Amino acid sequence: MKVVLVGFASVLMLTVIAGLIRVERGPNPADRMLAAQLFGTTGVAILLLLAEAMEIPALRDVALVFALLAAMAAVAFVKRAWHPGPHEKGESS
Amino acid sequence: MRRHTRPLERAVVFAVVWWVVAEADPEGWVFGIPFVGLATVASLKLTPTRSWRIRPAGALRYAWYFVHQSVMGGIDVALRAIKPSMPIDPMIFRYRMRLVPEHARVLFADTVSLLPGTLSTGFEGDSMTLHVLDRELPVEQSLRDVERRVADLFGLTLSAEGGNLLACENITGGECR
Amino acid sequence: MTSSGWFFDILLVATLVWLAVRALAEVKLFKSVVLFIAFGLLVALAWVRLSAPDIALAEAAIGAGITGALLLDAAGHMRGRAEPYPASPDAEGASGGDTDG
Amino acid sequence: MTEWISLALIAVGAFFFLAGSTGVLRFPDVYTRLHALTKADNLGLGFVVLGLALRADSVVVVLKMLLIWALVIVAGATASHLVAEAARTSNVAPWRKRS
Repeated sequence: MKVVLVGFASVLMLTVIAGLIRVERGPNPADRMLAAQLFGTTGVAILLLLAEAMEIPALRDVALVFALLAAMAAVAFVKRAWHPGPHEKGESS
Repeated sequence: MRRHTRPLERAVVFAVVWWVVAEADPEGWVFGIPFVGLATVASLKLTPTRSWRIRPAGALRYAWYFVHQSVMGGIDVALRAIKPSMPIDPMIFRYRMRLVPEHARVLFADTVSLLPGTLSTGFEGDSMTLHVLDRELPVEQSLRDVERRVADLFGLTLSAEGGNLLACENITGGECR
Repeated sequence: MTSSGWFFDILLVATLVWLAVRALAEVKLFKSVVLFIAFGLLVALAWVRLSAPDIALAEAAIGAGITGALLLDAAGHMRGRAEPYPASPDAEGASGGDTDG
Repeated sequence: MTEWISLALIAVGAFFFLAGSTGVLRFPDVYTRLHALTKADNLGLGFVVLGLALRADSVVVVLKMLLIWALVIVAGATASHLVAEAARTSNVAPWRKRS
């Protein structure tokens, strides 16, 4: 049954890779950033599955760090990286 | 409104969190006790007073409502995403909030983002702007419901004004009707 | 356990190599930083698969988290100071919202 | 029996993650993508946590996974609010259906 859990982790890994396509395409910095957020949530799920499958409880601590990380990256992005200047507004559709 | 610090209450909360994080390992307290102390000091420095309290019965009602609504929200958006026709018809709205305290507004905005088809996109004075996935959704009714539940959770009374929803032409607000 | 996770491991390693190349080769600074954060998270997962949860924790917190936040900050400061690169042949064309280094 | 219910719950969770990623790829602008991301992925994680809770050894492990889930929900909702606000204040135009 542990094999099935790793199988589900692989499915989640595939959704993460799909999210990378959004990082590539953008077109807006916010689009890329939300894909990084996607890795946070999906990464937590992958880690919880692996903690059970690999029988390493400490992986749940790593999941805890992943959970905080997405929020930290989003705050750093909004507060630090995204100063909207007058010359860069709007999104090409 | 009564403001209180209650250091002991905070320390107990942090201790419980540590107990959970350490998975009840007794050896964990070697690190746990100093860090519960540090966390308490840090929280007293960062938010010296707090003027809100949570009503247990209201919290239970809120939690039930929240779980129910976020399940509906997840199913709704998942179906819209995978249907080949992708049935979305987005619209910007502005909602005049009846909740006044800031902590209640933050919880309100976070809850709204997990409800079916609504996403909070910021505050403007007493109003919240939101992005709605489908303009046919009963947005006003659900927003009023959430406000009532949040008020119930914190034991607040809703202000008589507001509670109305305006459809906006533009993302930055502008003309809303 | 190590034998049954081969599919997961292959996915992980392939994505890691691809991300490493993309993060280094990308011209747009901001995009490169996001790719770097994603890379850090996947490196943490790789440490997990090597049964090293403590290193995974450090990698996620320091490698992806703090370094990522610092790089985002740096990318924000870089914006507008340096002259933008000559327009690269880019499928996105005039997507005005992006932060070209 | 518990085993199968647990696997079914995790499968439902994986479905929501798939739907969330599909939304992030298919939806036309950053706001609609945020809808997909915050709602579908949080629910997916909820189902995965429920499924794993059924096979956990102790109550405290269940509590810890619920704590992580709660943290992800709060962090995710707040982050999506911040990103949406940043996009809105810099006039990233929302996608409109052509009528």
